[in-house]
Amino acid sequence: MSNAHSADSHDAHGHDAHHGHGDHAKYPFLAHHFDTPNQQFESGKLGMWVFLATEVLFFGALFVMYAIMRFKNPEVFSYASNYLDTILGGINTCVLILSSLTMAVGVRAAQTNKKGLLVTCLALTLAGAIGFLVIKYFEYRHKFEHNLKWGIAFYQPIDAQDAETVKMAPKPVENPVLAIAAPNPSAGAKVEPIVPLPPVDRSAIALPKAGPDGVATVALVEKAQEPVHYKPQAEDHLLDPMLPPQTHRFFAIYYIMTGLHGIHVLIGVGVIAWLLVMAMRGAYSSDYFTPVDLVGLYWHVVDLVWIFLFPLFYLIH
Amino acid sequence: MTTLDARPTIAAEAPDNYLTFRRGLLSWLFTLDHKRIGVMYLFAALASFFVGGVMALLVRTKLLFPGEVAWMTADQYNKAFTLHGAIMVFLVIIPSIPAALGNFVLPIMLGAKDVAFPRLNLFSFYLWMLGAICAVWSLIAGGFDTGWTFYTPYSSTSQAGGVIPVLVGVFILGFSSIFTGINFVVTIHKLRPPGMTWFRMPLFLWALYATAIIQVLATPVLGITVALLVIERAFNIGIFDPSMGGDPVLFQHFFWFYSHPAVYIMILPGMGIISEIISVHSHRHIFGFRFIAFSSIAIAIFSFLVWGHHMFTSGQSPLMNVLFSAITFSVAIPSAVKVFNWLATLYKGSISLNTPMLYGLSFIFLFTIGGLTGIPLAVLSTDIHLHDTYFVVAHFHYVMMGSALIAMIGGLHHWWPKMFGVMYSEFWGKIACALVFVGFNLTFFTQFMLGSQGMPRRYYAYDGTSAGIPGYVEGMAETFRIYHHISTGGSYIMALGFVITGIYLLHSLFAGRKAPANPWGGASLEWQCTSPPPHDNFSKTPRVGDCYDFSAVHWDEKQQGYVVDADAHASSATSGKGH
Amino acid sequence: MASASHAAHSHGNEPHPLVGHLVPYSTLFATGGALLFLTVITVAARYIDLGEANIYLAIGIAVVKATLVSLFFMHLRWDRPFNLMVLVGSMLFVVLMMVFCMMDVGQYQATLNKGNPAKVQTFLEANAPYAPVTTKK
Amino acid sequence: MTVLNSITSFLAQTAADPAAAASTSAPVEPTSIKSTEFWMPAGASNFAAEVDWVFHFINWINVFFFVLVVAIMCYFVWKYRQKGREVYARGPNHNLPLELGWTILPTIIVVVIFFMGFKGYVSMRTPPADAYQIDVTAQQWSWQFKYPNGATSADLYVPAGKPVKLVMRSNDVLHSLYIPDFRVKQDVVPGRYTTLWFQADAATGEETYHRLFCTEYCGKDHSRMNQRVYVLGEVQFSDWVTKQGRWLEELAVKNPGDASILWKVGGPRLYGRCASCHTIDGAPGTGPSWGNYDGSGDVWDRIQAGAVHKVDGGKPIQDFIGPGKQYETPEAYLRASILNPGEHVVSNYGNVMPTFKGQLRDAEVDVLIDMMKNLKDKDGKPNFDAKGRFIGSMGPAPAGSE
Repeated sequence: MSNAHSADSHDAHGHDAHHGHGDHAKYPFLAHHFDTPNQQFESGKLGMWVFLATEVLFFGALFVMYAIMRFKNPEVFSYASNYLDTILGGINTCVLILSSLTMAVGVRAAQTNKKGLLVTCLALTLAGAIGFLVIKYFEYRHKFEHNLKWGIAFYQPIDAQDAETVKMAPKPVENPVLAIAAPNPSAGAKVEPIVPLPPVDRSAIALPKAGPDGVATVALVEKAQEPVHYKPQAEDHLLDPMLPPQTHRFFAIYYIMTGLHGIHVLIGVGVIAWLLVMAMRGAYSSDYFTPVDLVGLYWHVVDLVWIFLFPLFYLIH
Repeated sequence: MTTLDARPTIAAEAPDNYLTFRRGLLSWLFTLDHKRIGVMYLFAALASFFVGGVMALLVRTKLLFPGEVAWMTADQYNKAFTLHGAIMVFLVIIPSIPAALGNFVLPIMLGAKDVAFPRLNLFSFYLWMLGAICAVWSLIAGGFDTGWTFYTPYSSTSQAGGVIPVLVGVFILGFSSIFTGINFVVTIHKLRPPGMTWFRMPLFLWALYATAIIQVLATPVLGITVALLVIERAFNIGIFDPSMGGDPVLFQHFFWFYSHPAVYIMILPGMGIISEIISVHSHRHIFGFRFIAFSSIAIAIFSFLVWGHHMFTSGQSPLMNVLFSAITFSVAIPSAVKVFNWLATLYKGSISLNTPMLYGLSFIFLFTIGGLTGIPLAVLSTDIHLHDTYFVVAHFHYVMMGSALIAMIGGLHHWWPKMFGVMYSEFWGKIACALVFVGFNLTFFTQFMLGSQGMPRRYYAYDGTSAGIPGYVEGMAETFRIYHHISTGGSYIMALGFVITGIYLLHSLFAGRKAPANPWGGASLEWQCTSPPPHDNFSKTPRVGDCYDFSAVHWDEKQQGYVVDADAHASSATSGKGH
Repeated sequence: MASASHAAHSHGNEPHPLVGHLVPYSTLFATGGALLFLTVITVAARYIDLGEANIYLAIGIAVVKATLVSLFFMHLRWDRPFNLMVLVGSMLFVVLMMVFCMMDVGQYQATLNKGNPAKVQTFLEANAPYAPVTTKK
Repeated sequence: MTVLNSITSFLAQTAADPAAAASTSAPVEPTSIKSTEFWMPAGASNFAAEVDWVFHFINWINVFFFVLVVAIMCYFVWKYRQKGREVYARGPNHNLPLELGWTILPTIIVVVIFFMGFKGYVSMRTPPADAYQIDVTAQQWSWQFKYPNGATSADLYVPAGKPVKLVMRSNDVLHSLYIPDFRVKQDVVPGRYTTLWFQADAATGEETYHRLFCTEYCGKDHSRMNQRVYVLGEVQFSDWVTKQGRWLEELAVKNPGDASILWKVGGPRLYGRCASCHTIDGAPGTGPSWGNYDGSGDVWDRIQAGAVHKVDGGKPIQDFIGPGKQYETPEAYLRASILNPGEHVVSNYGNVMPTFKGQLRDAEVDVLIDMMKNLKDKDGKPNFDAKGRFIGSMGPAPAGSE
């Protein structure tokens, strides 16, 4: 394979040997350290692919994180994905796919000197990218309104009235702060019996089924796993009897992964806009369209990532 | 830097070289010339090396005293060793060889005019600068005491103010390293002139290629890991922090998935340099080219399969411990192969003990120790005892510093004449090398005994009885103090050696004898262009021969250097000898 | 330059690029259509109960879509094999990382805490003791 | 709890109690067990012998190869030193059999070595079913060892000749329990349990001890987080563990009517666990001193005064103490800040104190609170010295203080 390569770059040399530096005169876009347009194009393309490889690992690590979290709390994922809006997610998927398509068409337009078509395609792609972000914004806002957030915020009462509801009940007695019936030591004669470790603690240690803070009881886990078409109400998730522990971690990974993808879309908006301007200035032709091609590759990868994100978050049965 | 241009010698005899091609500070800051970028990387990395070294000396000096000292609290000590580790790893060792020496040498060795993406190259240098600035920022923000490994949950809860800044810095430095890697991969694939086949490429380039693969594939994972850690620390979302349901062992998996391969980002280019130095200075064809070349690639691939051996005691499951321990040994083999090949290269050579060669031989000595002491750490039952003790510290200093950094300095001496067109003082070079060698062994060999005797690493004090403070380890002074004293003494000797090196190298810049094009008698392409090289490396596409075939290299009294008979060299190579 | 020559032969009437490869419109739109169709399928599949199989089906469809995109939109079908190798190789490393991490977590999962983490529990006890989730220790 | 404090409080009690002093072993400072060889510390567990053997085996292989490489290197460098300037040196470019040889030979060696280590490791990871279980809790920066009968200690006491299994958890960050002489080490991970086991056959008695370290970096006082390991004979151990479980009760039983004995004798002993962060003489520390550190009096005075004791960045504590407020009494507040320190954090101090919920029994918390109340006697002389020893008037000699 490697030899195929070197061989190839050689015949590039050989092929253009007769008009060696002529290329630089003939092709103004040819950088000084490249011999032929093909070498330059191939280099750019390989560079982009290697960069995409880093992107794959960048997101890949997050997918690993996702897999492990879901593996640890399957009930959380199957429960919490009910809060995500499948319709909006589906629309977004289609938007991205279409913008990917227009991008691909745009590349062909550039290759075939169709300036008008190129500009149109880039504009459409740009529109798709922005549309995606707008829809995402509405999704996020809906969740924020209902405190479907990361970390502790997830457990905060949504409003004063909700706070009242959850405040009503007496605090559980095992809360140490309240168990303040302090036995007065001055009654020195009263000897506490030696307390053996509480049985639950012992069992927890003997067979490591439970962590330091106990486990979700089987019943609840099963309950949480069964919502076939169960649709929880986002606004009072705190009062939902089926809310499994550690649900906040689902939203943590959800915001991180979709957020990082969103950032990539944002970058895409930037570069595509730049392409659009350059294209209108007529910078690209069948001789020189490398930037369009490379941005195209980047944009398709953004699409690829979403193709995986969508089922993994929105389509959990 | 600009002062260089004032030097008459160069200006007179080499009207156009990359130093004099354009003048003024801006011509450096906005240069796209890989050589100038390499030089800027070099001096930046050396500056960071100085800072990291000072931190190391502070730490060692503290350890002269077994108990508490007034001038350095436990907190300051923790911050000092953390800073030392972070700077040395992220700012010095990782960029020094690929980004500094590699940037300078790779295109010339390859016979290319420049790297594939000069702008990207400059950009990655400024990313590096940004990362360095973040490190400074973190110091202003109160420093960071997490250890360079940033283990959660301590790193996500530590009171120190500089944790997030330094993590941001690491993130940025990661991308600087990624872009360098991309550049090298593409350059080596696409910019080889006719005749430069894969098996005529110098082994340094093979090493850089293997390194680039790791940089490209592993570094993104570090990026995402520190990003997650920043988020965890800022919003406490429960990815890594158990108090919110996270899993600290998972952080270690993510961290070491990058940081173990990163160890080879540090050592592989060093091995490449040593292959060059050993072969050139013993004026003898490298022995077993293909074995060395492929062992580099093998190491690069295996390095992704063994990260778990950093976690034998971390709560990783026994099954994975056994698995990782077994795979780890697969990395030992290629390293051993390289050492044997270097030895065989010496056989029947014509060895001249120049300063670079001295560093090369020290590398073999130190790397052998570093490699062999890795074995008890890869073996499960013994690692349980040795893990997180000074034994580990000694081991990775032998590999990271005794090997990677010594190779870097060796390479610096090897290519210094090429970079700046001047010769440094061989006399002082040998003295400094000897000091560094002796000092290094005094410093770190003692730490093997410290560790196997059970002294844990990252300990501010190792004997409390003298200090009379509750809690400190007791009754260990008699066991450990002597070792710590030898170690600290050695570190001072080593520091002296480095200071001398710095002095005579700087001196040579201004008053050094003009260097011939080929002072050592190398046969690879960089020795066939003038010293310093012209702005665009080669006026005409160079004729490529076997870069380890010295039959066409001859001594030239007039130049006080060697000359390569290009035609004879190219033809002797095409005559199918060797490989 | 197999690709360039290939380009030269197809669509001779159009100006063909100096480098790279031309993909006919038909291919592009066919790919786009297939992608949209598969999206509908995968959404539909969510509402059919296949138990364990659901996730594998979803991922399978995603993989098919990804292949389509990379082969036709990203020209990999006609591109240098090395670029394909770069993409596949990087994915292999992700798989490697996932396999090793999952194996480990799978081993020690039993010792992990599945209830409310300490901070959450404290917070709930203080601020929302009525929330059912507090009982799930 | 830190070592010297346990000792000093122990001395304080015996000094105050001749009977006890006579009854217990002479208060000599125990000495650590020294290493007898160059590489490894003294071996004192069932694993030591094998680990050492593997280590030395590898070591000698290493020495052999190292000497080989360096000798060959030096010899070549001398033999083939450059003579003259004409450089071209002919030599073999490669030699397949040779190269295969030195690829395969090391492979075989390391495979052998791997299996040796593997064997040892498996036995380390499989504790016998009948192992004596001790629960370990690690937190910044102290260890607590809890025995099946509820007894707790800061130093580790284990029965000789009996497999011991440590079940470990952490309250805050990563720690690692390491006993060099036993060749065992295991990280302590918050959010889950980790275990390790060993069997120490040679009893050390209470005169000598093995060292126990924290080897996972855990912050400021990482290097202070180490304790002693005492290996006691069967009988001695069971005596010790029973006494340890009941010491407070015994103290109360043996001194009916004199409640002050509890904080006079028991207080210093419990205070040992607080000593690494809270000084008692007003000197600065990781946490607010019990003593008078800002001119506003001892901890009890400050809380009584209410206004001067500020929490959560400036709120006076009196906002929280009093009928109908969060805490009915100051005692309640003190109790809460031991069991749930994060609730209100004293101004100018970080929220670093771990909870002692489940580690101190109610009675023990009360003793600590009483100690805080009685830092000074009625005429203002300090009752305790800087190390927490009781120096006030003991009154009638207390019985049963060890």
